[in-house]
Amino acid sequence: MTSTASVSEPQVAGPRRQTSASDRLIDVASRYGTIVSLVVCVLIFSALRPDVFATTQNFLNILNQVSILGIIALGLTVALVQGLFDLSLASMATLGGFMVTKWLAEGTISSPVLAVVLMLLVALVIGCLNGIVVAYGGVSAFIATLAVGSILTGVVLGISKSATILSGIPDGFLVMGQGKVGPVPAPVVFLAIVAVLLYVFLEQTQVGRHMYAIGGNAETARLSGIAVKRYALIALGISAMCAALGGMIVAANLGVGRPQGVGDTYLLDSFAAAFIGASTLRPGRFHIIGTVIGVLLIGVINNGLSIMGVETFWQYAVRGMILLLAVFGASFLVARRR
Amino acid sequence: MTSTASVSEPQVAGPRRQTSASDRLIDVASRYGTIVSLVVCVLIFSALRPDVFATTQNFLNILNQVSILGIIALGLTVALVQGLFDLSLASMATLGGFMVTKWLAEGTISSPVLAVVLMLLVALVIGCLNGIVVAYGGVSAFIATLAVGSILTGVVLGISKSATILSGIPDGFLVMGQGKVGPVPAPVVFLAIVAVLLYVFLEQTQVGRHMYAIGGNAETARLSGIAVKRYALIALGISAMCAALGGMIVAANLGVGRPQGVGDTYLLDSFAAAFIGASTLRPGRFHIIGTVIGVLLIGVINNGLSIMGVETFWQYAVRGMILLLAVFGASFLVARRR
Amino acid sequence: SMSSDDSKDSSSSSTSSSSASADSGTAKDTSNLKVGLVAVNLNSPSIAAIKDAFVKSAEAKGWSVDVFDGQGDQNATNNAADDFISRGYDVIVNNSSPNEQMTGVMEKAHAAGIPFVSIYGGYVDGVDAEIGTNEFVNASLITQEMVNRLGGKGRVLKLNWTVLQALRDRDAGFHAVMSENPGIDVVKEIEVKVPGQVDDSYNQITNVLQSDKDIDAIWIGWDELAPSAVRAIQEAGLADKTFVMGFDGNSFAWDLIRDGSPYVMEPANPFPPMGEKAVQAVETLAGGGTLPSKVIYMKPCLMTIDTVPAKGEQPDWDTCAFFPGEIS
Amino acid sequence: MTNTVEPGREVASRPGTLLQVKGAVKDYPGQRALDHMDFDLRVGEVHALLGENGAGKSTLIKAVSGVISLTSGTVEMDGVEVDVRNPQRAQGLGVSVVHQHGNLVADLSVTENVLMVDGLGRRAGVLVDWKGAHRRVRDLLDRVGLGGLDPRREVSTLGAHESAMVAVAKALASNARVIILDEPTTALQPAEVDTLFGQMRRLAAEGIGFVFVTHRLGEVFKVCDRITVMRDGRLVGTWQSDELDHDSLVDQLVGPEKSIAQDAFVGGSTPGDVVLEVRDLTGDVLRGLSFEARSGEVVGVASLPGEGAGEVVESLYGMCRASGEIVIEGRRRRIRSPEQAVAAGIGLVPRDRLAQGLVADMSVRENATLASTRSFVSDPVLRLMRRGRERIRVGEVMDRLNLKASSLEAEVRTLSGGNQQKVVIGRWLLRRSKVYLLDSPTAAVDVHTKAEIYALARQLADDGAAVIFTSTELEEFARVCDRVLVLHDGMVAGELSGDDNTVNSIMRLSFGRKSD
Ligand SMILES: Nc1ncnc2c1ncn2[C@@H]1O[C@H](COP(=O)(O)OP(=O)(O)OP(=O)(O)O)[C@@H](O)[C@H]1O
Ligand SMILES: Nc1ncnc2c1ncn2[C@@H]1O[C@H](COP(=O)(O)OP(=O)(O)OP(=O)(O)O)[C@@H](O)[C@H]1O
Ligand SMILES: [Mg+2]
Ligand SMILES: [Mg+2]
Repeated sequence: MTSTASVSEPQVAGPRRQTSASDRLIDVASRYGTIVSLVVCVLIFSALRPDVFATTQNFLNILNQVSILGIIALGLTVALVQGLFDLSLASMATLGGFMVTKWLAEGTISSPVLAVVLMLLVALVIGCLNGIVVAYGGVSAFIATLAVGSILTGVVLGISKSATILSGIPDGFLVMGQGKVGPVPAPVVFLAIVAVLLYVFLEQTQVGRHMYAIGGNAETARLSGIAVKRYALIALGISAMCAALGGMIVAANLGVGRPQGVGDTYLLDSFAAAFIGASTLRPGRFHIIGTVIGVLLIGVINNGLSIMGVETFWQYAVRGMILLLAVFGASFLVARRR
Repeated sequence: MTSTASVSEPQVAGPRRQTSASDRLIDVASRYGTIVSLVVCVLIFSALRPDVFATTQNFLNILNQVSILGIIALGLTVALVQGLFDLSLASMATLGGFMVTKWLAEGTISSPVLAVVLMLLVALVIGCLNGIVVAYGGVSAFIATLAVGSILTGVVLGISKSATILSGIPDGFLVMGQGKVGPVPAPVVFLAIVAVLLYVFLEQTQVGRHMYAIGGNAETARLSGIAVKRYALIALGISAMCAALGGMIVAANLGVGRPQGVGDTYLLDSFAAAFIGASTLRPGRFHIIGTVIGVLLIGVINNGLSIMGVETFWQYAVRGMILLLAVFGASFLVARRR
Repeated sequence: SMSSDDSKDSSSSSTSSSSASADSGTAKDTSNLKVGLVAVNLNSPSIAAIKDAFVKSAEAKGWSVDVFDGQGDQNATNNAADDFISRGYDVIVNNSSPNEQMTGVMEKAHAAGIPFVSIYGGYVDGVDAEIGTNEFVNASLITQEMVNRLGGKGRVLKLNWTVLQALRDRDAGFHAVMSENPGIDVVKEIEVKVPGQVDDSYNQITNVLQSDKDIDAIWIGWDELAPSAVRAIQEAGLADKTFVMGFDGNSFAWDLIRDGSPYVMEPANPFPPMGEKAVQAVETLAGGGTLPSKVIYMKPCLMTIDTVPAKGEQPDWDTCAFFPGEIS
Repeated sequence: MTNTVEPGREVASRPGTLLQVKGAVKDYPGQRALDHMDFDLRVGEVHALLGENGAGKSTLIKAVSGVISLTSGTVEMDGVEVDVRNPQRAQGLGVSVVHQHGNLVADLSVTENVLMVDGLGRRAGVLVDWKGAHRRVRDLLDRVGLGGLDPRREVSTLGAHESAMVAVAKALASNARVIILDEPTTALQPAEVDTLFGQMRRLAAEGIGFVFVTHRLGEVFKVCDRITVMRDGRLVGTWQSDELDHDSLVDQLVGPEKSIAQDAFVGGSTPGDVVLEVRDLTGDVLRGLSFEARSGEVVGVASLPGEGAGEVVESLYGMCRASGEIVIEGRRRRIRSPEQAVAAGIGLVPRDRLAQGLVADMSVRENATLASTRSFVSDPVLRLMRRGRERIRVGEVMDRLNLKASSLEAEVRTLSGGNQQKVVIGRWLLRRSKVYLLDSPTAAVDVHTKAEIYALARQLADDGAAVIFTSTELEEFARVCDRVLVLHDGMVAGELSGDDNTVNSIMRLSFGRKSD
């Protein structure tokens, strides 16, 4: 049995032979389909309304428009990496925006920073509860988070007695949604921070690595000694924190604490963004850069169509068609590949 | 390897050894957890409000109230058997209800039966288009149906100019939602018919069994010569038809054709019902009887809480908690089982 | 600044307020204004009616109007308004978003010297002109009419969704009247679940009527719930006993009134004239003038089986009756 | 790789060529899986298709059965060129396959699986005729020696060997003229293999042609008429089976540049300290099992299926509930989960590589470091992964294991079976495990890699670990293990070592008979 040691081929033997050109084209198209769609959309809108669409101002505006969706969708991405659908994020966002404004308006907490941090912690706890139900209760994340979402909806309505918080919200909080850093709106800054943090978290840290392993094959991860269950808590905790952050930025931007409906606007779109992302660059996997591209695609389509003054019903229809084309372009080629 | 020929013991078949009593208890609890929860809910509500809740009249009322959710959720179940999330069912339901009332109110079609059948065919075609995008375009059903849903929303808004249709709807159509067969409301009859048809379809026909095969392992099904792609069309077609039927019954029940929001009401609840169903009787699998139980559980909770006069915010919260308990009871035991 | 007390005056004088621009001393050219109109959701027929009227009337004056539809996303709506401001539009018009949620936008508009005109957004400080209706007053009047129809005695069921400010105002009107009418028994106040309001209201009313047939009237916060209420009443066999009243002015609700269903009356808000009125306000403000009142309350029309217009037609918003007393 | 022409020895009774593949080429991105491959199958023969992992056997089979389409080349049935565009078409042509992976749907009943290709049969035009279906399936199960099996049972409740036979029954279900079996015996027990071979010969006599893929060369000479060997997607040659013997076949398989030491086991170094001590292990089957394993030892654990060997692995690794004491390097360890087992210094090379051993779409590097991420983090707080260090350490270990992969960043699913197995072993080397549980590590692995794995098992022990080894191929125990514990009815029936360690004595003990 010693003879194998003598085999001295270079360890890293490249692909056996050349890939054909068409193979490579398909590969590229499937990875970059959504990005190409994004670029094409930008080009078309720029060509049609160069004066309005293709301005720095408008690009900042697009970023501003998508920032909340982006923050929520990025958190969701962490949960989806492990295959966990988080449907509680809608009411989590509502709760986040409402509770902070309530605390600040009623003076329970006077420091906006403290209030925001506290709310993030509350969200983390709720997200972890989601995770406990999923990991230790064995309930599918879909139904667990749906149920928890219903509970949260009830809690906010109960606490608020359905009343919107209008006055007494300090400027120090509003700046979170209305402020600017140079020319860049504050929500965009938050989006960038969340994107970078979660990118590093998922791609560069041990915990992120383990999450991808669990998402890829939970049984293998378990047999490799990873404490699989714990990671559902972390993932749903992060997802909840991002949702709450998004909700707080909405509240700061609007200057009111609404007791209902804040998050629902973003629920399906955040899933859409993450799923678009999962057909980008690394087909079949959820990842931060993909989600960012998905969010931008949705943002550019919405902004472009509304700048063009397209009628509302056309906006819905065209948006659906562009989405379809963007993802279709990618996946069609992947499917043909086998 | 030559000596083995002599071994002639009977093949070891069947479970290795006796199941222990506790194993069997766990098994029963996990299969019947949601059913037990349903019964417990009924008993509690009956005890608290015997005069109102526990009446034949009210049980028919509950059935009537869940019938539309039920029809939509049952259709969705067929799609979920193959792992296909159908998010277009919300706008499909809206489209169904609106188009039929429009045709009938404007006299484009004078026969209600004809209009309903035509609408079902339209739904079938749209569902099949969903299926084509998913199966042949390789787009994930989630994003494909989301996009198609957006297109449909746009189409209804465009056609309706956002206006609701109320007058000119013939009684022959309204009977679909308001009629009775003996003491049984027409929507309940439709629910029963859909449930029986889809039960037979999924459990007792070759196509249905193939769907389960595909849901269990699509690659194996494909290797076994099942024309896998075709089944996505069938499943999403059925799902779309059920959604449209549900939408038409809504329209007939209230006598209005609404251009938006009809189906959205049922979107998450129908998923909830199907997921509850998937933790009933056959843990981990979507099936018709399970979905029926999920629908009933949701219906009983909603009705019971409303009859008890519980405040709305409590209704949200308690509903979430009961859902959690119902599914938790089942799954907790399953999880412990390994 | 103006308090909302002034508004009562303006509501009665609103028909004549269009001449206000005349007194402006430093008149600017208003012949080709660039208006940015933001709407939170143009799917709503009333919001769309306001927009259509505004755009039509503005374009008749040679202005250009850019419309943004937030499709339900208030945050995106605000951002769009900010964007209009930074792109140098002459006027920002808010179509139906609650103004209290747009204070940040107003500040930016003022900083840029741009007037902020609002239609049906509820008056708050910082609005240069609010064209709307006084929901508290309207609700009080129509609720009183309900009491009158009941002869001061009866059992009433109320459904509302108090998350929206306009609906809270109506709620306040309801309670104000109820507190003065001890003969009316409010059986139950139901907070409707939104979304899903149409189905929820149907189910909840059905559940109530199942055990309690002695309901004389149902008060609903907005007329989207009317078909549900009507259907639940009919199904309970109470069509001859129980009546329903609501608010807003959707055409399908008028259909119900016209058909003699249990839905008997509502104040219809004059959405199309609001759009036109807003154009006049914009013209005044952009021309450098001032309005006599920042709040312009428009008068709704009372819709009953006697006053409801023929199908497909609009009431005569200027001359229609509001108080039931005006009818006869 | 010299003679592609096979000296004709035509038998009059089976003249026809049933299936012929000419010049088959299949390109995958980055790789050519088939390279002008030729193959033919005659009426009534059993034809072995052999080659190392990744040689292209499964690819050829998939091309013939319509699962994939060829880049170029032709397929002929009865001398007529056919277009096998999809599996349905292949079935129409009478080709039936047991694919290597994914042959059964675990959620469905035996009946539904067996009749998946053929259809369940209908009653009254629409509804499934369950009675008839079960009856047909019972007959088929009878034929493959599973007479007592209830066809209504869910496949997920079957043992591995039962599933394998059900898969064969599924292939027999349709009236096929060509039956292709891609490694059907991997999970089979010897007796079942014989049952299968009996069926194959019977059906071959009726004129059906079999293509049979296996890595167990003994089986080849037992049942096959002809042998085709392929390497790197190309044809090496086709022979009558009596033209080759075991050694010459191995030479053809591995090619001229590699050679395999015939006698792998040269006896271990003298065992060192006790590393693993198991006392009174009691579980579902086990009834108070005690044994120890020393550093430098490879200890085999053998039993009939379900009689304890599997449970030893599972309970040592915390995958099932068992009572008893586990002591590792003198420390008593509580092992209730794999996490605790890993923490205690145990590493598992699971039987089902794809389902339990690998994250298929992660890279070699990431798979290898999965159990030892902690030693690559930058600091205890941020825990950034130091990829550079990972690459170096994984590179070292994989060098040692002689891994063949296009790069350490290649997705592990693109590796051949044997190389995938090395990645799993490498994972535990990186973790510096003290006890290795090798649970059938050579399943579905080619001869050459098998030899490498035997050597690795030895090497792990020589490096100071204790190795627990199981296998479904009994002669492996003799090749690798210092001693073998044979379990019967949950207890040790005997321990074999040295010259006693033979297939026969293992088998005798496992049936509860004392060794002579
Ligand atoms: N879908 C695929 N994409 C890319 N490469 C593939 C794919 N399927 C197989 N290959 C490659 O094609 C080659 C032949 O694979 P194949 O499965 O036919 O080997 P095999 O002879 O059956 O090996 P084994 O004995 O391990 O089953 C291998 O190098 C494999 O990595
Ligand atoms: N004929 C045989 N005689 C002795 N041992 C055998 C025989 N066949 C297989 N074995 C041994 O059986 C073990 C694996 O069998 P298998 O995994 O199917 O059973 P098990 O693991 O005990 O069952 P389970 O996994 O259901 O608990 C190996 O150690 C193998 O050596
Ligand atoms: Mg193979
Ligand atoms: Mg086993």
